[in-house]
Amino acid sequence: MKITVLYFARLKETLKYSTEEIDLTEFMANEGIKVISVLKLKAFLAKRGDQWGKMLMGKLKVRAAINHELVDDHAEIHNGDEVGFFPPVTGG
Amino acid sequence: MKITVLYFARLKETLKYSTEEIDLTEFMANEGIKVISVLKLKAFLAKRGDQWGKMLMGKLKVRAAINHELVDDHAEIHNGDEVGFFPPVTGG
Amino acid sequence: MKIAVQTDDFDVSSELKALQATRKDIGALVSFVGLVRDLNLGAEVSQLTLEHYPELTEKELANIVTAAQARWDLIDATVIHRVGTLNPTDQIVLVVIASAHRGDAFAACEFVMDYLKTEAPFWKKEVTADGERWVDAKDSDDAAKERWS
Amino acid sequence: MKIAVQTDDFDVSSELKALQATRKDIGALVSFVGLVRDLNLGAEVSQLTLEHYPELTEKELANIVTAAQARWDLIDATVIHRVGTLNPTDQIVLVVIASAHRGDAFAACEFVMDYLKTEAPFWKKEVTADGERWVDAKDSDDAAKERWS
Repeated sequence: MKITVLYFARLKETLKYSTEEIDLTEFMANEGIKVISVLKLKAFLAKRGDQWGKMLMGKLKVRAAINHELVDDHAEIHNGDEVGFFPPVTGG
Repeated sequence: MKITVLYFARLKETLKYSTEEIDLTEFMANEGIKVISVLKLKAFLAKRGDQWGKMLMGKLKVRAAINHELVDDHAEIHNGDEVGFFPPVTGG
Repeated sequence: MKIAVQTDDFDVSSELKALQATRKDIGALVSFVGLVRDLNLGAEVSQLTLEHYPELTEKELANIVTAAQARWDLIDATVIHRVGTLNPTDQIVLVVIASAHRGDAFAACEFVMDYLKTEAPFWKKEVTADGERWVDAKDSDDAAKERWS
Repeated sequence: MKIAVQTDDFDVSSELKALQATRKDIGALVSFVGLVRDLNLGAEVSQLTLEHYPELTEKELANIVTAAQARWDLIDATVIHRVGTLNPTDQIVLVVIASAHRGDAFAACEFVMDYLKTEAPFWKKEVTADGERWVDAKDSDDAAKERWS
Protein backbone atom coordinates (compact mmCIF):
# COMPACT_ATOMS: atom_id res chain seq x y z
CA MET A 1 0.00 0.00 0.00
CA LYS A 2 1.43 3.32 -1.17
CA ILE A 3 0.41 6.74 0.02
CA THR A 4 1.56 10.34 -0.38
CA VAL A 5 2.28 12.34 2.77
CA LEU A 6 2.45 16.13 2.89
CA TYR A 7 3.87 18.27 5.71
CA PHE A 8 3.10 21.92 6.33
CA ALA A 9 4.44 24.95 8.15
CA ARG A 10 6.47 24.13 11.29
CA LEU A 11 6.36 20.41 10.48
CA LYS A 12 7.70 20.91 6.98
CA GLU A 13 10.49 23.12 8.26
CA THR A 14 11.54 20.91 11.18
CA LEU A 15 11.24 17.58 9.35
CA LYS A 16 12.73 19.06 6.18
CA TYR A 17 10.12 17.29 4.10
CA SER A 18 7.26 18.87 2.23
CA THR A 19 6.06 15.70 0.52
CA GLU A 20 7.01 12.06 0.22
CA GLU A 21 5.73 8.77 -1.16
CA ILE A 22 5.58 6.03 1.45
CA ASP A 23 5.16 2.28 0.86
CA LEU A 24 3.48 0.83 3.96
CA THR A 25 3.21 -2.76 2.70
CA GLU A 26 6.08 -4.14 4.76
CA PHE A 27 5.15 -2.19 7.92
CA MET A 28 1.56 -3.38 7.76
CA ALA A 29 2.60 -6.99 7.15
CA ASN A 30 5.00 -6.86 10.12
CA GLU A 31 2.30 -5.36 12.31
CA GLY A 32 -0.23 -7.85 11.04
CA ILE A 33 -2.73 -5.12 10.14
CA LYS A 34 -4.89 -4.79 7.03
CA VAL A 35 -5.97 -1.18 7.61
CA ILE A 36 -3.96 1.71 8.94
CA SER A 37 -5.27 4.66 10.91
CA VAL A 38 -3.88 8.19 11.04
CA LEU A 39 -2.60 7.49 14.55
CA LYS A 40 -0.80 4.35 13.36
CA LEU A 41 0.80 6.29 10.52
CA LYS A 42 1.96 8.93 13.00
CA ALA A 43 3.51 6.17 15.16
CA PHE A 44 5.24 4.75 12.09
CA LEU A 45 6.71 8.12 11.20
CA ALA A 46 7.61 8.93 14.82
CA LYS A 47 10.01 5.95 14.83
CA ARG A 48 12.22 7.72 12.31
CA GLY A 49 13.87 9.62 15.15
CA ASP A 50 13.91 12.49 17.54
CA GLN A 51 12.33 15.34 15.57
CA TRP A 52 9.77 13.02 14.00
CA GLY A 53 8.54 11.78 17.35
CA LYS A 54 8.55 15.26 18.82
CA MET A 55 6.66 16.76 15.93
CA LEU A 56 4.08 14.02 15.32
CA MET A 57 3.52 12.50 18.75
CA GLY A 58 4.58 15.40 21.00
CA LYS A 59 2.69 18.24 22.55
CA LEU A 60 2.06 19.97 19.23
CA LYS A 61 -1.50 19.05 18.35
CA VAL A 62 -0.86 17.82 14.82
CA ARG A 63 -3.92 17.70 12.64
CA ALA A 64 -4.45 15.53 9.59
CA ALA A 65 -6.39 15.57 6.34
CA ILE A 66 -7.03 12.62 4.02
CA ASN A 67 -7.66 13.55 0.41
CA HIS A 68 -8.35 17.14 1.49
CA GLU A 69 -10.87 16.32 4.18
CA LEU A 70 -10.04 17.12 7.81
CA VAL A 71 -9.98 13.88 9.80
CA ASP A 72 -9.16 12.73 13.32
CA ASP A 73 -6.62 10.14 14.52
CA HIS A 74 -9.03 7.23 14.03
CA ALA A 75 -9.62 7.83 10.32
CA GLU A 76 -8.52 5.01 8.01
CA ILE A 77 -6.00 5.53 5.25
CA HIS A 78 -6.36 3.65 1.97
CA ASN A 79 -4.07 2.86 -0.92
CA GLY A 80 -3.31 5.94 -3.02
CA ASP A 81 -4.53 8.42 -0.40
CA GLU A 82 -2.96 11.80 0.14
CA VAL A 83 -2.38 12.43 3.84
CA GLY A 84 -1.52 15.93 5.02
CA PHE A 85 -0.07 16.66 8.46
CA PHE A 86 -0.02 20.16 9.89
CA PRO A 87 0.19 22.10 13.15
CA PRO A 88 -2.74 24.08 14.60
CA VAL A 89 -3.81 26.69 12.08
CA THR A 90 -3.09 30.41 12.50
CA GLY A 91 -4.75 32.17 9.58
CA GLY A 92 -7.23 35.03 9.52
CA MET B 1 -41.50 82.03 29.36
CA LYS B 2 -40.91 81.51 25.67
CA ILE B 3 -39.70 78.32 24.03
CA THR B 4 -39.22 76.95 20.53
CA VAL B 5 -40.89 73.65 19.66
CA LEU B 6 -39.88 71.47 16.72
CA TYR B 7 -41.86 68.56 15.26
CA PHE B 8 -40.45 65.79 13.12
CA ALA B 9 -41.53 63.09 10.68
CA ARG B 10 -45.07 61.82 11.20
CA LEU B 11 -45.75 64.52 13.82
CA LYS B 12 -44.67 67.32 11.52
CA GLU B 13 -46.80 65.97 8.71
CA THR B 14 -49.93 65.36 10.76
CA LEU B 15 -49.76 68.54 12.86
CA LYS B 16 -48.67 70.59 9.86
CA TYR B 17 -46.06 72.34 11.97
CA SER B 18 -42.32 71.96 11.74
CA THR B 19 -41.46 74.66 14.25
CA GLU B 20 -43.20 77.26 16.38
CA GLU B 21 -42.50 79.76 19.14
CA ILE B 22 -44.70 79.28 22.18
CA ASP B 23 -45.25 81.70 25.05
CA LEU B 24 -46.16 79.66 28.11
CA THR B 25 -46.38 82.57 30.57
CA GLU B 26 -50.18 82.69 30.70
CA PHE B 27 -50.62 78.91 30.80
CA MET B 28 -48.15 78.56 33.64
CA ALA B 29 -49.76 81.41 35.60
CA ASN B 30 -53.21 79.82 35.16
CA GLU B 31 -51.88 76.44 36.24
CA GLY B 32 -50.04 78.02 39.13
CA ILE B 33 -46.74 76.34 38.17
CA LYS B 34 -43.25 77.82 38.10
CA VAL B 35 -41.58 75.02 36.14
CA ILE B 36 -42.95 73.01 33.26
CA SER B 37 -42.11 69.42 32.41
CA VAL B 38 -42.11 67.77 28.99
CA LEU B 39 -45.27 65.90 29.98
CA LYS B 40 -47.00 69.15 30.98
CA LEU B 41 -46.03 70.74 27.66
CA LYS B 42 -47.46 67.70 25.83
CA ALA B 43 -50.72 68.13 27.78
CA PHE B 44 -50.78 71.83 26.88
CA LEU B 45 -50.34 71.05 23.19
CA ALA B 46 -52.79 68.14 23.27
CA LYS B 47 -55.58 70.58 24.21
CA ARG B 48 -55.33 72.19 20.79
CA GLY B 49 -57.58 69.49 19.39
CA ASP B 50 -58.01 66.06 17.97
CA GLN B 51 -54.80 65.43 16.01
CA TRP B 52 -52.70 67.11 18.70
CA GLY B 53 -54.02 64.88 21.44
CA LYS B 54 -53.75 61.80 19.27
CA MET B 55 -50.18 62.53 18.24
CA LEU B 56 -48.76 63.74 21.55
CA MET B 57 -50.74 61.81 24.16
CA GLY B 58 -51.88 58.79 22.11
CA LYS B 59 -50.36 55.39 21.57
CA LEU B 60 -47.48 56.75 19.45
CA LYS B 61 -44.55 56.78 21.84
CA VAL B 62 -43.46 60.37 21.26
CA ARG B 63 -39.93 61.14 22.34
CA ALA B 64 -38.52 64.51 23.25
CA ALA B 65 -35.22 66.35 23.23
CA ILE B 66 -34.36 69.58 25.05
CA ASN B 67 -31.58 71.61 23.48
CA HIS B 68 -30.50 68.52 21.51
CA GLU B 69 -30.36 66.13 24.44
CA LEU B 70 -32.74 63.19 24.59
CA VAL B 71 -34.94 63.53 27.68
CA ASP B 72 -37.90 61.77 29.27
CA ASP B 73 -41.33 63.13 30.20
CA HIS B 74 -40.15 64.38 33.59
CA ALA B 75 -37.44 66.70 32.25
CA GLU B 76 -37.89 70.40 33.00
CA ILE B 77 -38.11 73.00 30.28
CA HIS B 78 -36.61 76.44 30.81
CA ASN B 79 -37.00 79.84 29.16
CA GLY B 80 -35.41 79.92 25.71
CA ASP B 81 -35.15 76.13 25.38
CA GLU B 82 -35.58 74.28 22.12
CA VAL B 83 -37.89 71.31 22.56
CA GLY B 84 -38.09 68.70 19.80
CA PHE B 85 -40.90 66.14 19.58
CA PHE B 86 -40.61 63.07 17.37
CA PRO B 87 -41.96 59.56 16.85
CA PRO B 88 -39.89 56.41 17.48
CA VAL B 89 -36.82 56.48 15.24
CA THR B 90 -36.44 54.27 12.17
CA GLY B 91 -32.97 54.98 10.79
CA GLY B 92 -30.14 52.63 9.97
CA MET C 1 -13.94 59.17 15.60
CA LYS C 2 -15.65 60.25 12.40
CA ILE C 3 -19.38 60.96 12.47
CA ALA C 4 -21.12 62.22 9.35
CA VAL C 5 -24.70 62.76 8.28
CA GLN C 6 -24.83 63.47 4.58
CA THR C 7 -26.86 63.18 1.38
CA ASP C 8 -23.84 61.93 -0.59
CA ASP C 9 -23.02 58.27 -0.98
CA PHE C 10 -19.92 56.84 0.72
CA ASP C 11 -17.18 54.47 -0.39
CA VAL C 12 -16.43 51.71 2.12
CA SER C 13 -12.84 51.11 1.01
CA SER C 14 -11.99 54.81 1.30
CA GLU C 15 -13.45 54.94 4.78
CA LEU C 16 -11.47 51.86 5.85
CA LYS C 17 -8.27 53.36 4.46
CA ALA C 18 -8.92 56.66 6.24
CA LEU C 19 -9.34 54.83 9.55
CA GLN C 20 -6.10 52.94 8.97
CA ALA C 21 -4.08 55.92 7.83
CA THR C 22 -2.47 56.75 11.15
CA ARG C 23 -2.44 53.42 12.97
CA LYS C 24 -0.43 50.25 12.52
CA ASP C 25 -1.92 48.33 15.44
CA ILE C 26 -5.35 47.66 13.95
CA GLY C 27 -5.93 43.93 13.61
CA ALA C 28 -9.66 43.93 12.94
CA LEU C 29 -12.02 46.14 10.99
CA VAL C 30 -15.68 45.21 11.29
CA SER C 31 -18.06 47.10 9.02
CA PHE C 32 -21.79 47.25 8.71
CA VAL C 33 -23.44 48.61 5.58
CA GLY C 34 -27.21 49.03 5.60
CA LEU C 35 -28.94 49.02 2.22
CA VAL C 36 -32.41 49.98 0.95
CA ARG C 37 -34.32 46.76 0.27
CA ASP C 38 -36.83 46.58 -2.58
CA LEU C 39 -39.37 44.92 -0.31
CA ASN C 40 -40.58 45.86 3.17
CA LEU C 41 -43.52 44.31 5.04
CA GLY C 42 -44.76 42.68 1.85
CA ALA C 43 -44.84 45.84 -0.27
CA GLU C 44 -42.48 46.80 -3.05
CA VAL C 45 -40.51 49.89 -2.15
CA SER C 46 -39.64 52.16 -5.06
CA GLN C 47 -38.09 54.97 -3.04
CA LEU C 48 -37.16 55.98 0.50
CA THR C 49 -36.83 59.40 2.10
CA LEU C 50 -34.76 59.82 5.24
CA GLU C 51 -35.49 62.75 7.52
CA HIS C 52 -33.47 63.61 10.63
CA TYR C 53 -33.11 66.14 13.47
CA PRO C 54 -29.89 67.80 12.33
CA GLU C 55 -28.46 69.20 15.58
CA LEU C 56 -29.33 66.08 17.51
CA THR C 57 -28.27 63.38 15.07
CA GLU C 58 -24.50 63.74 15.01
CA LYS C 59 -24.44 64.34 18.75
CA GLU C 60 -26.45 61.19 19.43
CA LEU C 61 -24.30 59.11 17.06
CA ALA C 62 -21.19 60.35 18.86
CA ASN C 63 -22.77 59.43 22.21
CA ILE C 64 -23.40 55.90 20.97
CA VAL C 65 -19.82 55.48 19.74
CA THR C 66 -18.50 56.89 23.02
CA ALA C 67 -20.57 54.33 24.93
CA ALA C 68 -19.09 51.57 22.77
CA GLN C 69 -15.56 52.88 23.38
CA ALA C 70 -16.17 52.78 27.13
CA ARG C 71 -17.32 49.18 26.90
CA TRP C 72 -14.78 47.63 24.53
CA ASP C 73 -11.15 48.13 23.61
CA LEU C 74 -11.46 50.09 20.37
CA ILE C 75 -8.94 52.01 18.31
CA ASP C 76 -11.26 54.13 16.19
CA ALA C 77 -14.70 54.25 14.61
CA THR C 78 -16.56 55.77 11.68
CA VAL C 79 -20.30 56.27 11.38
CA ILE C 80 -21.86 57.70 8.23
CA HIS C 81 -25.62 57.99 7.80
CA ARG C 82 -27.27 59.27 4.68
CA VAL C 83 -30.39 61.45 4.56
CA GLY C 84 -32.60 62.55 1.68
CA THR C 85 -34.02 60.44 -1.11
CA LEU C 86 -32.68 56.92 -1.68
CA ASN C 87 -33.54 54.05 -4.01
CA PRO C 88 -33.45 50.25 -3.57
CA THR C 89 -29.87 48.90 -3.28
CA ASP C 90 -28.59 52.35 -2.21
CA GLN C 91 -26.32 52.45 0.82
CA ILE C 92 -27.99 54.05 3.88
CA VAL C 93 -25.56 53.67 6.74
CA LEU C 94 -21.97 52.66 7.43
CA VAL C 95 -20.49 51.73 10.79
CA VAL C 96 -16.82 50.74 10.93
CA ILE C 97 -15.07 49.71 14.13
CA ALA C 98 -11.29 49.38 14.27
CA SER C 99 -9.76 47.33 17.05
CA ALA C 100 -6.69 45.24 17.81
CA HIS C 101 -8.84 42.11 18.06
CA ARG C 102 -11.97 40.91 16.30
CA GLY C 103 -14.12 40.12 19.33
CA ASP C 104 -14.24 43.75 20.45
CA ALA C 105 -14.82 45.01 16.92
CA PHE C 106 -17.74 42.66 16.23
CA ALA C 107 -19.47 43.39 19.53
CA ALA C 108 -19.00 47.15 19.27
CA CYS C 109 -20.21 47.32 15.66
CA GLU C 110 -23.39 45.42 16.48
CA PHE C 111 -23.89 47.53 19.63
CA VAL C 112 -23.58 50.77 17.65
CA MET C 113 -26.08 49.52 15.05
CA ASP C 114 -28.57 48.36 17.70
CA TYR C 115 -28.43 51.76 19.44
CA LEU C 116 -28.43 53.71 16.19
CA LYS C 117 -31.63 51.89 15.18
CA THR C 118 -33.41 52.83 18.41
CA GLU C 119 -31.81 56.11 19.55
CA ALA C 120 -30.57 58.14 16.59
CA PRO C 121 -33.22 60.57 15.30
CA PHE C 122 -33.73 59.38 11.72
CA TRP C 123 -37.09 58.58 10.16
CA LYS C 124 -37.82 56.65 6.99
CA LYS C 125 -40.72 57.26 4.66
CA GLU C 126 -41.29 54.70 1.93
CA VAL C 127 -42.91 55.12 -1.46
CA THR C 128 -44.86 52.00 -2.45
CA ALA C 129 -47.53 51.30 -5.07
CA ASP C 130 -50.12 52.27 -2.42
CA GLY C 131 -48.50 55.66 -1.85
CA GLU C 132 -46.22 57.04 0.80
CA ARG C 133 -45.98 55.68 4.34
CA TRP C 134 -43.85 56.37 7.39
CA VAL C 135 -41.94 53.28 8.47
CA ASP C 136 -42.95 52.02 11.91
CA ALA C 137 -40.35 51.32 14.55
CA LYS C 138 -39.84 47.59 15.13
CA ASP C 139 -40.12 45.83 18.47
CA SER C 140 -37.28 43.55 17.33
CA ASP C 141 -34.97 46.58 17.27
CA ASP C 142 -35.88 47.44 20.85
CA ALA C 143 -35.23 43.81 21.81
CA ALA C 144 -31.85 43.91 20.06
CA LYS C 145 -30.87 46.98 22.07
CA GLU C 146 -32.07 45.45 25.35
CA ARG C 147 -29.53 42.63 24.98
CA TRP C 148 -26.76 45.09 25.82
CA SER C 149 -28.21 46.34 29.11
CA MET D 1 -20.69 32.14 -2.61
CA LYS D 2 -17.24 33.43 -3.53
CA ILE D 3 -14.21 31.80 -1.98
CA ALA D 4 -10.74 32.90 -3.00
CA VAL D 5 -7.21 32.27 -1.77
CA GLN D 6 -4.82 34.65 -3.48
CA THR D 7 -1.58 36.59 -3.19
CA ASP D 8 -3.20 39.74 -4.59
CA ASP D 9 -4.77 42.38 -2.41
CA PHE D 10 -8.55 42.88 -2.48
CA ASP D 11 -10.79 45.94 -2.57
CA VAL D 12 -13.63 45.83 -0.06
CA SER D 13 -15.96 48.17 -1.99
CA SER D 14 -15.61 46.10 -5.17
CA GLU D 15 -16.39 42.92 -3.28
CA LEU D 16 -19.46 44.50 -1.68
CA LYS D 17 -20.69 45.71 -5.06
CA ALA D 18 -20.13 42.28 -6.63
CA LEU D 19 -22.23 40.67 -3.89
CA GLN D 20 -24.99 43.22 -4.44
CA ALA D 21 -24.97 43.01 -8.22
CA THR D 22 -27.80 40.53 -8.64
CA ARG D 23 -29.89 41.06 -5.52
CA LYS D 24 -32.19 43.84 -4.38
CA ASP D 25 -33.29 42.23 -1.13
CA ILE D 26 -30.03 42.66 0.80
CA GLY D 27 -30.58 44.87 3.85
CA ALA D 28 -27.34 44.18 5.71
CA LEU D 29 -23.73 43.66 4.68
CA VAL D 30 -21.38 42.80 7.52
CA SER D 31 -17.69 42.70 6.67
CA PHE D 32 -14.61 41.66 8.53
CA VAL D 33 -11.17 42.75 7.37
CA GLY D 34 -8.15 41.31 9.15
CA LEU D 35 -4.94 43.34 9.00
CA VAL D 36 -1.28 42.64 9.76
CA ARG D 37 -0.44 44.36 13.05
CA ASP D 38 2.99 45.85 13.63
CA LEU D 39 3.13 44.26 17.06
CA ASN D 40 2.41 40.70 18.20
CA LEU D 41 3.13 39.23 21.64
CA GLY D 42 5.32 42.19 22.49
CA ALA D 43 7.58 42.00 19.46
CA GLU D 44 7.64 44.30 16.47
CA VAL D 45 6.63 42.49 13.33
CA SER D 46 8.29 43.68 10.14
CA GLN D 47 6.87 41.04 7.83
CA LEU D 48 4.53 38.08 7.73
CA THR D 49 4.46 35.04 5.47
CA LEU D 50 1.27 33.06 5.05
CA GLU D 51 1.47 29.45 4.00
CA HIS D 52 -1.52 27.23 3.25
CA TYR D 53 -2.59 23.77 2.08
CA PRO D 54 -3.88 24.70 -1.36
CA GLU D 55 -6.34 21.90 -2.16
CA LEU D 56 -7.76 21.90 1.35
CA THR D 57 -8.08 25.63 1.99
CA GLU D 58 -10.82 26.67 -0.40
CA LYS D 59 -12.75 23.50 0.35
CA GLU D 60 -12.60 24.13 4.09
CA LEU D 61 -13.58 27.79 3.70
CA ALA D 62 -16.58 26.72 1.62
CA ASN D 63 -17.53 24.18 4.32
CA ILE D 64 -17.47 26.93 6.94
CA VAL D 65 -19.68 29.24 4.86
CA THR D 66 -22.07 26.36 4.13
CA ALA D 67 -22.35 25.70 7.86
CA ALA D 68 -23.17 29.38 8.43
CA GLN D 69 -25.80 29.29 5.68
CA ALA D 70 -27.44 26.30 7.33
CA ARG D 71 -27.58 28.15 10.63
CA TRP D 72 -28.69 31.65 9.60
CA ASP D 73 -30.82 33.20 6.90
CA LEU D 74 -28.15 34.46 4.51
CA ILE D 75 -28.32 35.75 0.95
CA ASP D 76 -24.69 35.41 -0.07
CA ALA D 77 -21.12 35.46 1.24
CA THR D 78 -17.57 36.24 0.14
CA VAL D 79 -14.38 34.98 1.74
CA ILE D 80 -10.97 36.08 0.46
CA HIS D 81 -7.76 35.05 2.21
CA ARG D 82 -4.34 36.17 1.09
CA VAL D 83 -1.20 34.05 1.16
CA GLY D 84 2.46 34.89 0.59
CA THR D 85 4.43 37.77 2.06
CA LEU D 86 2.60 40.61 3.78
CA ASN D 87 3.64 43.74 5.66
CA PRO D 88 2.12 45.58 8.65
CA THR D 89 -1.21 47.26 7.78
CA ASP D 90 -1.70 44.90 4.79
CA GLN D 91 -5.10 43.27 4.46
CA ILE D 92 -5.02 39.52 5.20
CA VAL D 93 -8.59 38.33 5.09
CA LEU D 94 -12.05 39.51 4.07
CA VAL D 95 -15.35 37.95 5.09
CA VAL D 96 -18.56 39.57 3.85
CA ILE D 97 -22.01 38.29 4.73
CA ALA D 98 -25.10 39.56 2.92
CA SER D 99 -28.47 39.09 4.56
CA ALA D 100 -31.91 40.66 4.68
CA HIS D 101 -31.40 41.57 8.34
CA ARG D 102 -28.40 42.60 10.39
CA GLY D 103 -28.69 40.06 13.22
CA ASP D 104 -28.08 37.11 10.89
CA ALA D 105 -25.27 38.90 9.08
CA PHE D 106 -23.39 39.84 12.27
CA ALA D 107 -23.66 36.36 13.77
CA ALA D 108 -22.68 34.58 10.56
CA CYS D 109 -19.69 36.84 9.91
CA GLU D 110 -18.30 36.28 13.40
CA PHE D 111 -19.01 32.53 13.14
CA VAL D 112 -17.11 32.31 9.84
CA MET D 113 -14.14 34.18 11.31
CA ASP D 114 -14.09 32.04 14.47
CA TYR D 115 -14.08 28.85 12.39
CA LEU D 116 -11.64 30.21 9.82
CA LYS D 117 -9.21 30.99 12.64
CA THR D 118 -9.34 27.44 13.99
CA GLU D 119 -10.16 25.22 10.99
CA ALA D 120 -8.82 26.73 7.78
CA PRO D 121 -5.29 25.49 6.98
CA PHE D 122 -3.29 28.72 6.97
CA TRP D 123 -0.09 29.30 8.94
CA LYS D 124 1.60 32.57 9.76
CA LYS D 125 5.33 33.08 10.12
CA GLU D 126 6.47 36.41 11.48
CA VAL D 127 9.72 38.25 10.91
CA THR D 128 10.79 40.15 14.04
CA ALA D 129 14.06 41.71 15.19
CA ASP D 130 14.89 38.30 16.78
CA GLY D 131 14.41 36.47 13.50
CA GLU D 132 11.61 34.38 12.07
CA ARG D 133 9.02 32.56 14.16
CA TRP D 134 5.91 30.52 13.47
CA VAL D 135 2.87 32.05 15.11
CA ASP D 136 1.34 29.81 17.78
CA ALA D 137 -2.36 29.02 17.74
CA LYS D 138 -4.26 30.86 20.48
CA ASP D 139 -6.49 29.24 23.09
CA SER D 140 -8.74 32.30 22.86
CA ASP D 141 -9.51 31.36 19.25
CA ASP D 142 -10.54 27.86 20.30
CA ALA D 143 -12.70 29.38 23.01
CA ALA D 144 -14.31 31.74 20.47
CA LYS D 145 -15.21 28.77 18.26
CA GLU D 146 -16.59 26.77 21.19
CA ARG D 147 -19.24 29.44 21.79
CA TRP D 148 -21.05 28.28 18.66
CA SER D 149 -21.37 24.63 19.61
